[in-house]
Amino acid sequence: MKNKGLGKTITTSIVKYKAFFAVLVMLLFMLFPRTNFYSVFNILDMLNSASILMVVSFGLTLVILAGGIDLSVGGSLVMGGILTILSMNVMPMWLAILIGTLSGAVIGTINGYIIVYHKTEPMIVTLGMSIILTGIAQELTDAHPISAEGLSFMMIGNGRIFGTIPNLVVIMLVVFAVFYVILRYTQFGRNLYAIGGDYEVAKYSGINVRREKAATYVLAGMAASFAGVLLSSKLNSASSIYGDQTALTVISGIVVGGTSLAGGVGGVGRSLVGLLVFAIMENALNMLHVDAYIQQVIRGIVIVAILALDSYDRKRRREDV
Amino acid sequence: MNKALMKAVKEYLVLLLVLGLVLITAVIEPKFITSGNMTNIMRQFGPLIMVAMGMTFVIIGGYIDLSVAGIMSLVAVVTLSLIDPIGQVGAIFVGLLIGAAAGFLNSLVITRSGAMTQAEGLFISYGMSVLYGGTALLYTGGVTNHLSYIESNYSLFTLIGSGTVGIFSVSFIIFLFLLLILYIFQNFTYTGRAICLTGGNKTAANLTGINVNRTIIIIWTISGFMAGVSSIVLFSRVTTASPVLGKGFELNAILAVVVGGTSLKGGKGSVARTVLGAMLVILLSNSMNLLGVTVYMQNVMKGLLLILAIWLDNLKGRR
Amino acid sequence: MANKENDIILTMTGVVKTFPGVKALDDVSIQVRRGSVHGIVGENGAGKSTLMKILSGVYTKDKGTIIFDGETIETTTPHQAMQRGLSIIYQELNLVNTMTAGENIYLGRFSEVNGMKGTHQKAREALDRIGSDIDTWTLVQDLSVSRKQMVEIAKALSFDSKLIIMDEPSSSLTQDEMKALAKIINQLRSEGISVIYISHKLDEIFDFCDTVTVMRDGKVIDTRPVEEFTRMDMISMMVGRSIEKEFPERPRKVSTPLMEVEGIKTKKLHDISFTLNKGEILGLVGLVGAGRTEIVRALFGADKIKAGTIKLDGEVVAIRNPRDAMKRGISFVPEDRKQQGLILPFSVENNISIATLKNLYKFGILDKNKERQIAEKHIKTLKIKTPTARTAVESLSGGNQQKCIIGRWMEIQPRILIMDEPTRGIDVGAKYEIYLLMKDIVENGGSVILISSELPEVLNMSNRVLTVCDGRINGEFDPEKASVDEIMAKALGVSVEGAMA
Amino acid sequence: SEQAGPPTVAFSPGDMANPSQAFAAKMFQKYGPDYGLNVIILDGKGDAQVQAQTVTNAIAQGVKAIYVNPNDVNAIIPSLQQAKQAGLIVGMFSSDVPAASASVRNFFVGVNDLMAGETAAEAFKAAFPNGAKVIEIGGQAGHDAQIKRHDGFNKGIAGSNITVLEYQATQQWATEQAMAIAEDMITKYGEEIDGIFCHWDNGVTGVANAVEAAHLSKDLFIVGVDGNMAGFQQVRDGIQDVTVMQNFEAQAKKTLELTKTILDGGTVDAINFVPLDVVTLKNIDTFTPPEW
Ligand SMILES: Nc1ncnc2c1ncn2[C@@H]1O[C@H](COP(=O)(O)OP(=O)(O)OP(=O)(O)O)[C@@H](O)[C@H]1O
Ligand SMILES: Nc1ncnc2c1ncn2[C@@H]1O[C@H](COP(=O)(O)OP(=O)(O)OP(=O)(O)O)[C@@H](O)[C@H]1O
Ligand SMILES: [Mg+2]
Ligand SMILES: [Mg+2]
Repeated sequence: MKNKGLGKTITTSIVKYKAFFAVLVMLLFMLFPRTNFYSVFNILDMLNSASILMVVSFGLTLVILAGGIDLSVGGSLVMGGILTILSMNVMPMWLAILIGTLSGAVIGTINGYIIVYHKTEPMIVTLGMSIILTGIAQELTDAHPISAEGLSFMMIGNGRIFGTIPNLVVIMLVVFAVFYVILRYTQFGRNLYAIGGDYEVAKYSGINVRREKAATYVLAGMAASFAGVLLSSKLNSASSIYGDQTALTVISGIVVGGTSLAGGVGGVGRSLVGLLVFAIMENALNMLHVDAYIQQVIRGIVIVAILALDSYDRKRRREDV
Repeated sequence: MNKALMKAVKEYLVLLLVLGLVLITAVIEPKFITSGNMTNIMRQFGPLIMVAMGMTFVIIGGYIDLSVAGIMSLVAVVTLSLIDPIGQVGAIFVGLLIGAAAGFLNSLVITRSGAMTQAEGLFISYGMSVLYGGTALLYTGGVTNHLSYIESNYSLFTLIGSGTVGIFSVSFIIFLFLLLILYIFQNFTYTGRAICLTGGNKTAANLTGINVNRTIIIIWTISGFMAGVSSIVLFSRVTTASPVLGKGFELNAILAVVVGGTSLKGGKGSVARTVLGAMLVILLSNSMNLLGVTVYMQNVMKGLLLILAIWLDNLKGRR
Repeated sequence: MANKENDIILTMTGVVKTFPGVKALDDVSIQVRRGSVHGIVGENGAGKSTLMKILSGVYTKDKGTIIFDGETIETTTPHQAMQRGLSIIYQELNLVNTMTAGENIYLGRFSEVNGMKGTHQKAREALDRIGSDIDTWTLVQDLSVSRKQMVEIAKALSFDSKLIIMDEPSSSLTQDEMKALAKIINQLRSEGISVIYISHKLDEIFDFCDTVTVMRDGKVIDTRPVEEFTRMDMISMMVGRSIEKEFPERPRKVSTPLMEVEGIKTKKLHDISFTLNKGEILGLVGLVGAGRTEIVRALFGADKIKAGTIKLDGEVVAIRNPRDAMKRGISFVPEDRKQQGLILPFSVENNISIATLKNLYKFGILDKNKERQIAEKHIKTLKIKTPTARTAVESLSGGNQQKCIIGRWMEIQPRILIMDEPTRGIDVGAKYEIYLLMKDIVENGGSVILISSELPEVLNMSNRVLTVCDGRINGEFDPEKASVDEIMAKALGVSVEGAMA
Repeated sequence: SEQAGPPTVAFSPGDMANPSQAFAAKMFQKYGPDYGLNVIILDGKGDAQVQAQTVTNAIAQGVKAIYVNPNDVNAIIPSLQQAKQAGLIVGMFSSDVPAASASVRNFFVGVNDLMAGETAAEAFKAAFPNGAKVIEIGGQAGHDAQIKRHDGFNKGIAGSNITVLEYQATQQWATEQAMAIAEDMITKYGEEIDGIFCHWDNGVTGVANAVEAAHLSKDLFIVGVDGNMAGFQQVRDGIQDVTVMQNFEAQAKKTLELTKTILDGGTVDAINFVPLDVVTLKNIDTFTPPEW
């Protein structure tokens, strides 16, 4: 009976896959100006640069899917890097990396415990946590950047497989696959959709909501601190200020990708595309030599426009039903 | 009664902790309680409380405003640049107008797009903050301006920044005046109640005749306006307007509101409590500075305080 | 049936549960036989849902013992309860809107049924079993309320349960679905599975149940085989006084047209035209999802009107939002009280005063005493069970919450009162009071538009009935003359012959 | 794709929101044409990671040279290594890489912030031959300039009888934060204080306001770093006693000049210090007033 016009179908799918279309439009647009945008080097470089925030986003996506939010991922990222580099002086590198990565798990456990078991507002608890972590990181390093001795650690973040594909891109894809499988094919992953969709219902359906919701914070913390390890390896340095913008940037990307802040809808694939939007945009703006201040204005407009479009889409559907 | 005592402790734990801190500071560092220091506290309090009072309304209405920092820098650079062409009164007027207009623009984006949840509002206002900050940079080309570079008279700014009336600083008087207005507005007027109801349940409020969109517009506009006031008070005080002025104010304002005891769930809260919260935030950093605690540890303390406040809020809610 | 010990599946003795300010359960004892359907009835706030939530592990009891299937249960969680063989359909819909119907049915059992494919296969089987054709891949948010309820039923049945609790499963089922439910319940009984059935619809209680427990004020009043009850004494036990009849005398004060609706179009409605007269109760009949709610939402300004006009007293009025409607004396009791009606964390008095809030300001200052008086008045006349006027409305039972909303609208003395499922989940005593209120309004020259899925209610109260089908008004009936079959056939959109066949 | 016209070079400032770096960027764009170079600006946005990206982005764009004013010297090394390998001329601007990594860049032009700190220390030693008690107010905790100015200052006063009563860094390079710390320190130490070293001239503005409001009986010796408009004005007004000036105009010109030389096949010195100027009321009129 429903007689949707073709035009409407197209609009609807553009709105639904807006991040994907944004990527497409930008890619098409960049065909015209004379830049080196379409060079293997640049495309790989862009992915390489984006991969660290993407790793953060995969963990954070689980938290958001389960109806939470984590503003402390920047802090976990910083701690991961700092602890790895600090430990490397006194123990083998692999152990240091492990410690760095696990630091995020510890942070996530504390977040999860306070948020889930004491039913507190995640936004504020993790905001508080991020402030605390900044303080601890500054204390640990006296607010100085620290760097690792020798080159082996640096190779992880700067090496290339077969001499072409950056290690970081490969690592990011592996992490992506792990999280994709978790969400798609495990009981735990499916439960997260239920928890985010309706917490009470999930609880009444016999899902161990507390444990699983808390687990998302642990995973997010771990992904973030692992990303911190990667970042420190890429920059051969760790510092208390690396995480300042991480949470807001990554969450903007996740939302742009189409994971709902209300929980229950989305996935890591969408987050990947969402972060790609920003990666391409930043790269293209630099390629086009756009003034730094105008870039900031454009960035603001893009964030607002895409988020507003997302809300508008939901409003439209609300009124439809 | 024991139970009543417990409840009171829960209600006022944050306050008690800070009182404890004040006592300890006063003992270790007697200069803490000198009148000079009290004047310091009063001055430092001004810019923060303005933003925090505006933020209170946004939080009661069920949102969080991250755009205040961007608004503050925009207002500061534009106001300063206008003193020469249109005079100080006109500049202040335009500055406040820009603050309110920016808040109004936020609310338009929010109401037009139908962003009804706290998280949606949070991230939209974050984008707006990037936008306002970028505009301020664009406007000045990244240059920091100083009151003394201008040619016309800027006595009003000097008055706001360092003038006193009796023992009170002028900024404190401005604060008292705005507090009175906002307190009455919140507790006794229809719109004040409408804001709470909107924060409690937007759909139901709309279906019972509350003009929800109007309410949303009002709270964001108040917040933008108050950020504008804060910006002018702040740059009068420091006499320079940089395009990054106001950085970090959004966090401290949220801290003040939450520590004061306004619930982040929306619907409940009060500007009077926020005054207490802002006081605590300022006292904390003042006493930490006096005790020689590093900025690193101050961060740790702030974060802990925030978590403690939210945990207590939740205990109160559950009883 | 022999009265042996192992014939009892569930024994609860001396169960007590207190909420702040309310003793929700006071020494409740109930026994449920294996393979029987045990009805529980009682007024709003009697404690029925609370008792069930203790069984299913949502709440913990303060006192008392529970023996389920021979095992004494001290504390339990929803998960443990399910494992023991107890499943429950909660009174409030209990599905994840953002997930598919299939995933909802096997929520939390993804690995038990071998992933996504198994989930949908088994869910299909579960839905087929209750004769429902719902696509397991549809998102629950796209289903109508009645279909959601069917998914819930399928979900409860998909467990290997020994006892299934149904807390008002039928509050918005269509008649066909109702018949399917009846069949399922009979089948469960024959399989030796016990059912606890809670409903305010006494017809269902008499149709389905073997034994019935009547509760009032957190206490068990009596438990008897259903044959030993008459309808009237069940009602009087529930309300604690005797009630003569279920419906008051139909008001007969219909006079000149008050509102004329012409050619209204919205996203879901096509060309809606009708007239509402002064002193009239106008009933809207239709299946859930037919568009009744949309019609009244459009009249109230809650949805955008794309075309058409509304005339009040012969004059065209523009109603663009609820405030416009309220200014013209239109008021609206929505169907979903928690999401659309109440500001849950606010007090009873704040919730009652909202609609007239503007009038409570003298020189811009709120008159709090007056607000309190208004609330107290409605608490008294509507018999709202609440510790105080300052209690948060979220801690009231469903029925009492509904009364708060009604009280709110009574205060504006509406010319047109729109009620969308006003008695859903409301006990008989309270229902009767709501009917009297409706009567009162029309007898004072106002009008009522009534939407209800309970046909007897519409037919007994309305002066005129419109049938709604697929976003259109397709019929008009005089309920005193037309037969139920005729009206239903029209609402279903089939010819009379088709419906009879 | 190779473009006709003048060769393109890129400057990556640490943060265009920082006035000094915005000014340096402006200088590059102003003088680029004089050396036959087309300069593009790639903003580091105050973030070490973003800045590393700007370097690889510059490689992708096929520029001839990249100059970096690093947010974090160590963090920029890996990407500079890539740039060097890709055949770009790499110039460090204002901060140099550690000696061990000297091979990642062709040259360094600038002043060392360590030297700025040391120079500030010298000013105190000169003003207080008999020793003094000072307060140090730092820039944003963790920033390269803050760290180096602090370390340099400490190095400079080591062994002298200048003592630091207390050191407190700010959360951001924000005037009001410097002001708040100054107020609190004056409350705490009052007349004990002989002077204040604040890491940046715009911070000094706040410090000076605090000092003025406190009505101390003696005149405090105030030193800042930058030598910008605010610093000059304050020195002229007698509020600030010394500003340690880094001349961005000269630094930019020198950088462009070195690039030109290399492009023309010449060789250049690896380390090119542009001297820091100590600006006081006495010598202020000998300097060109800064434009930022
Ligand atoms: N979570 C709660 N907190 C406080 N009080 C509650 C809570 N749940 C129920 N109550 C109170 O317990 C009493 C029993 O409520 P319950 O929901 O069990 O009634 P009911 O018999 O199911 O009513 P209805 O027919 O309206 O569904 C009511 O007075 C109600 O206000
Ligand atoms: N049979 C169905 N299959 C799929 N979706 C349906 C079906 N029936 C209804 N829906 C959808 O579910 C939505 C919500 O149903 P809801 O019960 O709110 O409708 P309604 O218009 O309020 O009903 P009424 O006014 O008749 O009570 C409908 O608007 C429709 O989009
Ligand atoms: Mg119930
Ligand atoms: Mg309906």
